[in-house]
Amino acid sequence: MSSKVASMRDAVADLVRDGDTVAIEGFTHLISFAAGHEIIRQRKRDLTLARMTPDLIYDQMVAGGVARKLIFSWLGNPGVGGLNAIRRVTEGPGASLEMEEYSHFGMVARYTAGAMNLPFFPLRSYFETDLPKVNPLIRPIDSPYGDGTVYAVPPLRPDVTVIHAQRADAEGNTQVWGLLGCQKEAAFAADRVIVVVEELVEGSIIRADPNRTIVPGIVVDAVVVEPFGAHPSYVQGYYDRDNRFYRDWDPISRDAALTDGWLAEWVHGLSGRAEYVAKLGEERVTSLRPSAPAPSGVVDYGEYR
Amino acid sequence: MSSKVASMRDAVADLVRDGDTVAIEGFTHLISFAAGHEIIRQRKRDLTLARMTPDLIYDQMVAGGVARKLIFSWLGNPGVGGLNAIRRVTEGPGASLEMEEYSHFGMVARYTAGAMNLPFFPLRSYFETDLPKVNPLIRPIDSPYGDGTVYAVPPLRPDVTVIHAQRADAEGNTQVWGLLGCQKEAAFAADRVIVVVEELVEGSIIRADPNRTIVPGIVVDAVVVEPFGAHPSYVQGYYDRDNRFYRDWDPISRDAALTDGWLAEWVHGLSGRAEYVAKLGEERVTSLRPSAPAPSGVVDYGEYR
Amino acid sequence: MSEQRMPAPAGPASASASGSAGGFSRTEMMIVAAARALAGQRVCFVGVGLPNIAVNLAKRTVSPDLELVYEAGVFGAEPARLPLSIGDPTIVTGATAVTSMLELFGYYLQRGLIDVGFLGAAQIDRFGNINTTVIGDYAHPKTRLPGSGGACEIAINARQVFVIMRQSARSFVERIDFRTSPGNLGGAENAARIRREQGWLGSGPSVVVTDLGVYHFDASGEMRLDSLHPGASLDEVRATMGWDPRIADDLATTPAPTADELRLIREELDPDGMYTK
Amino acid sequence: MSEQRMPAPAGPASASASGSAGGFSRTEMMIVAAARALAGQRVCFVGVGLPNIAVNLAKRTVSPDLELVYEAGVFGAEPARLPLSIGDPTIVTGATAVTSMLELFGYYLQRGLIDVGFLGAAQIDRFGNINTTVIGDYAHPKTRLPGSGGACEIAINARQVFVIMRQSARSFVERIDFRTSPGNLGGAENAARIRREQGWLGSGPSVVVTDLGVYHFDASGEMRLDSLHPGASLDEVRATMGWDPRIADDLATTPAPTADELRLIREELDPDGMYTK
Repeated sequence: MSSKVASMRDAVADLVRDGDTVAIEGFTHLISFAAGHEIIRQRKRDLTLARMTPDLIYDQMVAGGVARKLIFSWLGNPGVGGLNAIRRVTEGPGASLEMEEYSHFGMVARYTAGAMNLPFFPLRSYFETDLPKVNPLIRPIDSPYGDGTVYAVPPLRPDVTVIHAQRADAEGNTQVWGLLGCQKEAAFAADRVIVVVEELVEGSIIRADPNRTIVPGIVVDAVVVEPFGAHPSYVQGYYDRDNRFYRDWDPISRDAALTDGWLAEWVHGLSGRAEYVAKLGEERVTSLRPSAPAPSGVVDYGEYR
Repeated sequence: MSSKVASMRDAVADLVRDGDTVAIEGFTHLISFAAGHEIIRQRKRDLTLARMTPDLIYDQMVAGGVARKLIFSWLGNPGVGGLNAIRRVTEGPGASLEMEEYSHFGMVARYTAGAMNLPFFPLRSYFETDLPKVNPLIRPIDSPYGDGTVYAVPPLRPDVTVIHAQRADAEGNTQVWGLLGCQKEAAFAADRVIVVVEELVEGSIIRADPNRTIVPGIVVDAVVVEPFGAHPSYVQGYYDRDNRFYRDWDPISRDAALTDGWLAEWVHGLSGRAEYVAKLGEERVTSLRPSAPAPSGVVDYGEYR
Repeated sequence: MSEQRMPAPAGPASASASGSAGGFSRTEMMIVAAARALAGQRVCFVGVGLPNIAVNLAKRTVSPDLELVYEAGVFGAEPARLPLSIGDPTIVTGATAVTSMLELFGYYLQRGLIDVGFLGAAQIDRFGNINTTVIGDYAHPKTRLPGSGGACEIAINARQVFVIMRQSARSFVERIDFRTSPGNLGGAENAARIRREQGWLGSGPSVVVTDLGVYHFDASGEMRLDSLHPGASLDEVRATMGWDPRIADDLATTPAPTADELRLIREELDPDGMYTK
Repeated sequence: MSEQRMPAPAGPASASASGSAGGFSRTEMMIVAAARALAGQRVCFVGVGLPNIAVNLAKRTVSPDLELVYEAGVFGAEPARLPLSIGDPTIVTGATAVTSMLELFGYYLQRGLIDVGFLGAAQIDRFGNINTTVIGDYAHPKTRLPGSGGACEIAINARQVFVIMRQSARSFVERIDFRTSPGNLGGAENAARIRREQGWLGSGPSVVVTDLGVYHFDASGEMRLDSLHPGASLDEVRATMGWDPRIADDLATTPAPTADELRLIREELDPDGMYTK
């Protein structure tokens, strides 16, 4: 089986196409800012961006001009405020960005229906809310057992899903610990999958703990090794969430010119993530390392011959 | 938080009631024969027994007279043959055991609907098969997106689910590695849950690797510590499947008198699992240990203060 | 958004607030009152923002056995610090269980295992219906808010819903601009019928804690002021609500924050004042 | 159930079976032919019984990169021994991924990631429709068989279905007693339409390997004998089928098992003869 290891530049160039529906998933944890920046850098256009929480990465991508539409369930900078670049193109009469909105469970259910090749997924949300009125894809469905009505959401099948993970082998067998979000569902739902990892490991490391594998190589098209590729998001056991960055983004993103300047300096002005990390500086990087290790312990699978 | 640790005798006496729907789950792995034997020993009656694969444990329980009905998806002794005690009460004009039959995915979907409090779960199985004709609970449902019909199964909500696991803490926070089957879904779907473990561990062991937890104590009513409680089924890393037992059961179970004799000797004649293990003998037990350890490796969650 | 600190109040409030030391802000009072409302609760779903600090304070005071559930997929979190976001590595390390969000929303929340869902809101009406989606018209909003996140499903499936929010004429409104999360709908009778018919496991909104007081819901399903915070007046309450509020006959005064509560907020949970300034 | 061993055949079969040593049983021939059919396949869903040994033989011979998927929740199994059951600790240790059965059936099988589903059967008809549920009437069966297990969903969702079973007048029948797993239904045209309309990702049955020969499906969706095993005759084939079988114009003779294939079966995979005796 051949290696799928690729550079971020090649993976994005080969696998992300103008007009695609792209999901860079990861719920606060493991958000691939490195992939988002590369998509901006390569000036992809007319993308439909799907994410439960668009977060700063989609604020930057919308500011970078790659997006036509957002599919989401919570639009904000958690604990800080709004996503200001997105607000500029969604508020008032000049709103230009198309929006398709769900709740968190609705988005998870959409990915799950995609991952399971189901025509819909049922859930108890939405009844007596205004969400189905503004999103005609949220539809009522009667239980075939005569016990009432629930709502359904349709499958979400991204053209490309990007997930970040602690580690994978060269075939793309991928392991994650800490928050899992809906990364597994988003990956299985997609046509093409890019996995970005902190560390490339031997297959034997993966196979020593098969219960830890969340995505098998069979659904993965490219493995990109990009340490610190999730910053300012975080990677459990590797680095902390850079809350300072999340706070600093607020005043930058409130001003279109400052935002453009930031993109020029930190995205277009850099060749990739390695330069980004160098520019961030040793001190900042070091300050985000965990204060101490917290080892999982070992379990024994046993040899059975 | 108080300890839920109980003896098998007390757990079964308190939590399993005549007429209950009982699911002893575990797909080949982690089947709680100890709980099944205690239910026979306490002469529970009129149980509806749910399991994907009834396996020897339900053959024994049916022979022991505890069952009124089976809910299942595959009825056999894998690689050996049929379940003969069950065949005696399901074949021919004198069939007395009620049967409700699904496919594997249908059973998993039923537990999942129960675990998610959904009125139904959709799946692509059953179309153009005879299963919906003989099980009216398998019903067609139209996609609300106009793209065809799938089938639905109703939630399965056992009164009691019993799962076996490698380890839990005294509150019932339970960890499993190796085959997971549908134990998580069966536990979350149930009203009452008994967890049987090889080892009782401190909460700190559980919390060192939270991604390994499959069932939280909040849904668990009793924790029973019963080493070797899954024999002749197996526990990954602890002991092997006793294939000899599975083969030996075939001739025993073909003869009603031999079957009764076996139950008298190995169930009614013993006070519990400790005596069963002693009677099995040191040599048999030792022969089932893994030939060598196969450690998972350690991952680091990191301290974040 | 910095708030004026007020001196510890004189009179009954001060008497009951034993150990209250020096002044406290209205935001601090709100957080403390919300935390206290969690006494006796077992499993709490923690929302982003003010609920996050209130629930973490409760776990350190009135409810040490509280199981914190984060929608990110954590059950039994033991955060060593107060996270800025509700997804943070500190809620994972040392937690009891980490699951996919499918399982968290399906097997925990929709299954009915959450005793209290703790939400913030941008707009609320007298029946506890909540808007966190838009101010103004949906297609061309005046203000685009975050949207539901998990709020819609928490409102439907958590056994009880607690709300924490500052009150103002713009937030406590006669008619919310968008119903993101159902409360008591048009009244208790209607809400109870729909919850029963739909098989919802939740019983809807239970407590609303603001910077001025604590509300519960009366038999008609409408919000009723049961406790006024020290330093707040009924005139202030009326001036910051879009309807004429129901007020309990035996209106209480909220006991002021204790020294320990204030120390936990200021020194341990929010030393940078992200939540309280 | 022990079978008579036959001498290595003379003639063309023998010529092509280079390395074939001594005799082999019809069951061994069937397992070997089934394993060879997996050449070039990537992801195989392994059924209980004969499929289990055939797939494990393929991985050791024609298809070393084959990813073995077990419905118990294993992707990329590397079993160190041949398990008696399809759930066994040896399929877990060293595997690529272990998942819940919900995910295995939902995210892998129903999602269309399985190239070949390998099934056994008690009854099959000319269109590859399969019965593993009952012989006789469902309510009062003459013989109660295991039922679907995962077979129904494998038949619907795997890209192709391979079947391995001994043939007899009782198993190759004009009309199966119960349709557990759909094949080409009443014919290829009908089956293709239903598969398209229903959004099924599978294209149905592809290969049937018996103790007498190897069948594929022709344009009408009916089974056609393409290769006869050495030592088997067309008379035997006809005597063990409930319909008049279609036979390829260029009917081949199956190359006999090689010495290596026989050694793997006898010494490594099935030393106790659980599958072959």
